[in-house]
Amino acid sequence: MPEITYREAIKNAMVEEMRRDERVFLIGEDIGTYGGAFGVSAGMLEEFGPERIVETPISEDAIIGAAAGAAMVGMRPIAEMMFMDFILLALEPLVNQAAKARYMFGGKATVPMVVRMPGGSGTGAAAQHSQSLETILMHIPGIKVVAPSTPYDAKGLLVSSIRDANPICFVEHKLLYKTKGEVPDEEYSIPLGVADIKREGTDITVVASGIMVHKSLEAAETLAEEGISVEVVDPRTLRPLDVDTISKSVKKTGRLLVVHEAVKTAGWAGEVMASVSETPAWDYLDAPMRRLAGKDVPIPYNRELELAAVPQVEDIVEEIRAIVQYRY
Amino acid sequence: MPEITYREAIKNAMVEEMRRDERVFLIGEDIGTYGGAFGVSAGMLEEFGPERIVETPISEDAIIGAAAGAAMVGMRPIAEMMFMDFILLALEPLVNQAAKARYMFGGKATVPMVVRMPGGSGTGAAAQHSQSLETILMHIPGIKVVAPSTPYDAKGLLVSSIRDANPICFVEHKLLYKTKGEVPDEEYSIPLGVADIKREGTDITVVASGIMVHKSLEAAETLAEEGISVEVVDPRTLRPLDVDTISKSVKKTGRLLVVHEAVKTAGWAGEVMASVSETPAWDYLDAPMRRLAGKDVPIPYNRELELAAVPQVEDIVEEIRAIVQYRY
Amino acid sequence: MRSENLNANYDNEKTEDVLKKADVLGLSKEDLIDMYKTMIQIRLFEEMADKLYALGKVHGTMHLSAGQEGVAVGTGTVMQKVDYLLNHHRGHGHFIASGADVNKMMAEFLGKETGYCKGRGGSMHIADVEANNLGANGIVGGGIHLAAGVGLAIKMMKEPRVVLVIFGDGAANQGILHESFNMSAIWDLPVVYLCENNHYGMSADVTRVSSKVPFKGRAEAHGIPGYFIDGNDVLAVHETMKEAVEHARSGKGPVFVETETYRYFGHSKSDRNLYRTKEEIQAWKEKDPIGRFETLLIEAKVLNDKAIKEIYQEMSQVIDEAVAFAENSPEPDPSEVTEWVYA
Amino acid sequence: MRSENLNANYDNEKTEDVLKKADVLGLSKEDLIDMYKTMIQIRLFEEMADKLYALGKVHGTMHLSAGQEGVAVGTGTVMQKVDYLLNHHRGHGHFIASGADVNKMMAEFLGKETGYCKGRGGSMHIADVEANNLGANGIVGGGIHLAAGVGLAIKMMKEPRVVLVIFGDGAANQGILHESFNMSAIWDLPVVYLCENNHYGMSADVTRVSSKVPFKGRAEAHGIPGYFIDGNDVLAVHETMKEAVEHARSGKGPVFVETETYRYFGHSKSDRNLYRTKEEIQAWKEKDPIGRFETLLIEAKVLNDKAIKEIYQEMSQVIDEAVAFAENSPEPDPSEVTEWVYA
Ligand SMILES: Cc1ncc(C[n+]2csc(CCOP(=O)(O)OP(=O)(O)O)c2C)c(N)n1
Ligand SMILES: Cc1ncc(C[n+]2csc(CCOP(=O)(O)OP(=O)(O)O)c2C)c(N)n1
Ligand SMILES: [Mg+2]
Ligand SMILES: [Mg+2]
Repeated sequence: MPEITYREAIKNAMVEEMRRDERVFLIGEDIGTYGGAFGVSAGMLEEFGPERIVETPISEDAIIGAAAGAAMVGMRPIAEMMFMDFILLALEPLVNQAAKARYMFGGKATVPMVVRMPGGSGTGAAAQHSQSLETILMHIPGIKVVAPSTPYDAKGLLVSSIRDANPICFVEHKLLYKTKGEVPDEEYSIPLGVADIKREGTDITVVASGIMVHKSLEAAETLAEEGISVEVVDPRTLRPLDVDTISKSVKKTGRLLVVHEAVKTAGWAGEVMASVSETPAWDYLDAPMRRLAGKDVPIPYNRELELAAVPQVEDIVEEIRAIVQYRY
Repeated sequence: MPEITYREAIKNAMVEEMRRDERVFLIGEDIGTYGGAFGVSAGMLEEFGPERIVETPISEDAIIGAAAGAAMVGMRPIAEMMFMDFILLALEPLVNQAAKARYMFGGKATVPMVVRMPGGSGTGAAAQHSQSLETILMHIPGIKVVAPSTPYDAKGLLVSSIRDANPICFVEHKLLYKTKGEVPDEEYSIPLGVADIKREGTDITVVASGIMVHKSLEAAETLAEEGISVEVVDPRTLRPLDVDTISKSVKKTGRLLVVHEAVKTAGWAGEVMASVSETPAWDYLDAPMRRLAGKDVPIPYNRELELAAVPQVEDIVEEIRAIVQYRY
Repeated sequence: MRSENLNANYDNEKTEDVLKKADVLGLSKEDLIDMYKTMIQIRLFEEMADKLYALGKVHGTMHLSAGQEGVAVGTGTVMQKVDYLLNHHRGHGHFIASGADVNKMMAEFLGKETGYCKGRGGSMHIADVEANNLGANGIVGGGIHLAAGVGLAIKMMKEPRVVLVIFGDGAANQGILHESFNMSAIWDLPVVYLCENNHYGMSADVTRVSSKVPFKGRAEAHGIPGYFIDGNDVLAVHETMKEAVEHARSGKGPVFVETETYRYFGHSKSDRNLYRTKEEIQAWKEKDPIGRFETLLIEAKVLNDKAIKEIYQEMSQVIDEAVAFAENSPEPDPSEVTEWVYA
Repeated sequence: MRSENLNANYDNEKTEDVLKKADVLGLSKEDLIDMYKTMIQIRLFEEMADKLYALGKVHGTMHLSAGQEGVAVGTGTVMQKVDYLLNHHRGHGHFIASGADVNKMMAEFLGKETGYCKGRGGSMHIADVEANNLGANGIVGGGIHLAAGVGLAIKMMKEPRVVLVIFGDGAANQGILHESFNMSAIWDLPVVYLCENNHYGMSADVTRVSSKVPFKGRAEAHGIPGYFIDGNDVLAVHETMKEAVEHARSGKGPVFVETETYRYFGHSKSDRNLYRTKEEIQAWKEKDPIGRFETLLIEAKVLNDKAIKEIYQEMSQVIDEAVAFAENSPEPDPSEVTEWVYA
């Protein structure tokens, strides 16, 4: 299989779906000639023209509202928020309108739209351009939240998201854009709501998403040398969450660590832990369920502070060691 | 002590603080002659005049932005969102500006503001006027979240909130406005971050907030007849959360149920459970920690559906019974 | 700086004018009678809604449009079935004028399974997506961004449709109006913005909370043609909306119509009417859109007392039947509370 | 519908005019030289920032204002210490023109503990609240609502201050502008809105994404006086801002000033300049605000080549010292990462 970047995988999914279905279009800021702030849509204007690569004014509220309106009457917009932080300007149409229309109208509306949003820290963009806000989106009934960690997953999940009939928040991590991985040339899709075991292990289950999958895999590598066998589960979609796969894993390993970059307080680690409590896996726990998350701070600018604000490989290693050593 | 309503308690806190400190002012929609949608500020225009009861256009984004701007230069605004749902129109200034200014500026700004917001279902106002969005606000470093359940707490906590130097989200439950309770005539305040044990018990700890405190107390009453002794802990402030009081209680009872009206998925029950996992109370658990929360739906209009969408007393009773009966 | 007073030009129409005007507008006598009927239907619907509420049969809030029938009917008679409608919270009149089924409306209002939204939405969220009615909205200004998207979709699909988005004077201060105006202007979208300026938000006098009224200058600042008209003159509304809709339908881009009108009932059920005087309400009742139209039709001999009485009877029956339909309809099944969250 | 082309009136000022004009404005020769110096300081700061970035010494993004010095200095020389400043992402020039310490700016830019924000903010969040500088902003339009609140606070405190809020042409399409305009207009708040129209958002040509330029019509639609001027004429900016600030300070309410200008560097570091031509950039460099002012000052014999050389040397030294200060400053201590979240 050819290796491509995460960025290319996302672009390819959009290009292929736009060729397949003329209702699909892109809407967002600077997505045309500029190719988007992270270059994801570079070149698409040439193929699809300004009618389908709809470059907007800086008006996030109207971008998401317009996407929702177009979706309600049969189009399939993919909206790009230049940074995930900006979805805070557009939660009214997303949460009050798009997410609720179907239910409020007694099942008589569908709002098939995807909102792509690059999240996370690591680029020195500071507090207003580095947030990981996926937990907020997960808390909204009617919305699905997707967060791929590899090029393969990104493409397969984006294809499913575009074909899905619901509003989808598609969370991309900025630091992943340049990462590479194998992606088949043929068409494929990955169903939403199915977790992927990125590494098998027997001593502890680490649930991690996005960039934290890679950090957890690195940590697992280190720990393997110490004889600790780590299973890394990547939920891939955060809502719906594949509790089944997670709980099976926990049943097997008896230990759970959830790792996310989003700040700790009220972050989605709590959701994973609460969900596991609701399954038979609870009885198999040999140690308290734990979480490792972003510190409860806005992301700072300075490089070292920025690194200190979110979990790093060594933090994961240490946390796992502590959990494995835990004795009642 | 005289009995007054929750509504009066909130109003009295505002009136007294405005008399004490001329930097305090009210800003919001229809808060003058109309007295606010729930009548909380009725009569305040007469005492303080339009300079300090600042009635605004329907512009939530600018209301919160203006409150933040005024706070940054030394005023102490109390902003009213007519319904909690509307904070979704104003998360940009709240989250990107007010919550982060201090940190981004290296500790050199303070943003002392209170945002009052009536949340919750029960009035037949349907999906866009009934949300319980406190979990979203809890997830933002820089913000404190307060959610009183009684007139006494409402007044004491609002006084502290107004005097606090940070952005505070003060969550009021619509159904509580008419409830009555004893409130002293003398000035008092309740520190933020301190939970209150609303009923002592030995078999299970129920953590509940707002309207759910009352439902949990009712459930406890019923269960007492069956010989089940329920301890009801009201965190009063959700951020900072008084984990200490909660974990002590769980250590004592060995069981935990979190009850909230907010929808279940990614709701704050997970935060309570994750926090307890991080304390020694974990070792004392005799049953899985559980949560009872709003169903994962937008709030429906129909009365029966609306009731079915959020936890009711019988649901709490049943859930507690199941937990107490749990055997490993 | 308060705005100047708002005042559309309230003509005393002449008898001859009404038939001539109708003729020019392509409206037959039957059309005029139909318009009158629909206005009565709306008025009676609202009065019944108020009554049902007083009787404790309604759980939840509602926003009644009695007094604003001129805008609803003047507009409804212009719109086509292919056109999309984004309505606002005070939306009963527009739904009826666009041909909605009052049985399903009343059933929704009572939260019944047979309602437009199976009782999930209520008065504030009535919708009928199949019929291009994209819903009332509980968020003030909540249809304004959606409208840009619907307009964009219409343009992409190259269809001769328009989208009509309705909102109040209060909503005109939401920032989203600015964003939507700008978007629909730069892309020449077929969006018809209809502002029902009824002088008040919930309690806020439009001149106290708005920098400048009429609002049409805000549209014009985006190069969007704006109209400000007497909303209590049903024919004037019809005429202007016709022009506006044609403009949008022909690909010339968005258009803004502001109609001056007034609501008789309180804002919603929590309203104690402290912010306006009885005299003011009375003065507006003298400019009642139904009364004015009725007088014209009588003078033009299109209607007489007997015909009017019959119309009232007929419309009362329609409303009574709607109530009966709604009351006899089943409640939703609470076990289905989690359905229809996802498609 | 695209906007018309944007084009402020670029006069070829006459020599005599500059001294006369300065005199009318109450500016001495020394003042003119100071203005020139500050413009050079800004230009050199931006060029140094670019260089440091290229050298890999900066982690993070930045937005350089080279080319827009006329707006910064024309404005900075009008504002008083008591006035509040809400700046935007492209804010270096305005900070320098308002008297900020370039050492602390440079240190912040390099993320050092000695920076204005102790390295927590970076270029996009420089602030100095004690000095009434309420910060640059990473959110496009993120100061516009704050401005209404600062204006309200000033009014409540009954002080003769104003708040200046700066934003770009891109920000002018954010809905919050509409809300803020309306609020400051109805309450007559002392808010001075300064729009730096540099023809582009990130890559979007202002005429493609804006319904109508210049934007002043949007302010006027709220009854707010609007100006549209040549931002590359530092004296014109000074003159207009003086008038505008006086208007706001005297209690007459908000005012809007739009300045046409141009940025030379890319939008930020990810910019490959695909959306504009080299020729266009070159043409604007011929209208350079520094070059034009310099020519005038030379012709008026306020400056000569030698003096100019000395100024460049002096300013270079200031910038070099700032870099040295920043580079020799300590990094923040990662163990303090959780400080200053709460007061
Ligand atoms: C975003 C938002 N803010 C506030 C409200 C509460 N509210 C409902 S209707 C209303 C007044 C609306 O005034 P207007 O737009 O003039 O419509 P009218 O009620 O006069 O028909 C208000 C403040 C709301 N529903 N949504
Ligand atoms: C709310 C928001 N949307 C988008 C961005 C990304 N962004 C940063 S600057 C910029 C362009 C701003 O253009 P303008 O206001 O004209 O300022 P200029 O950069 O030209 O000085 C964009 C799109 C942002 N920071 N915030
Ligand atoms: Mg109104
Ligand atoms: Mg610009």
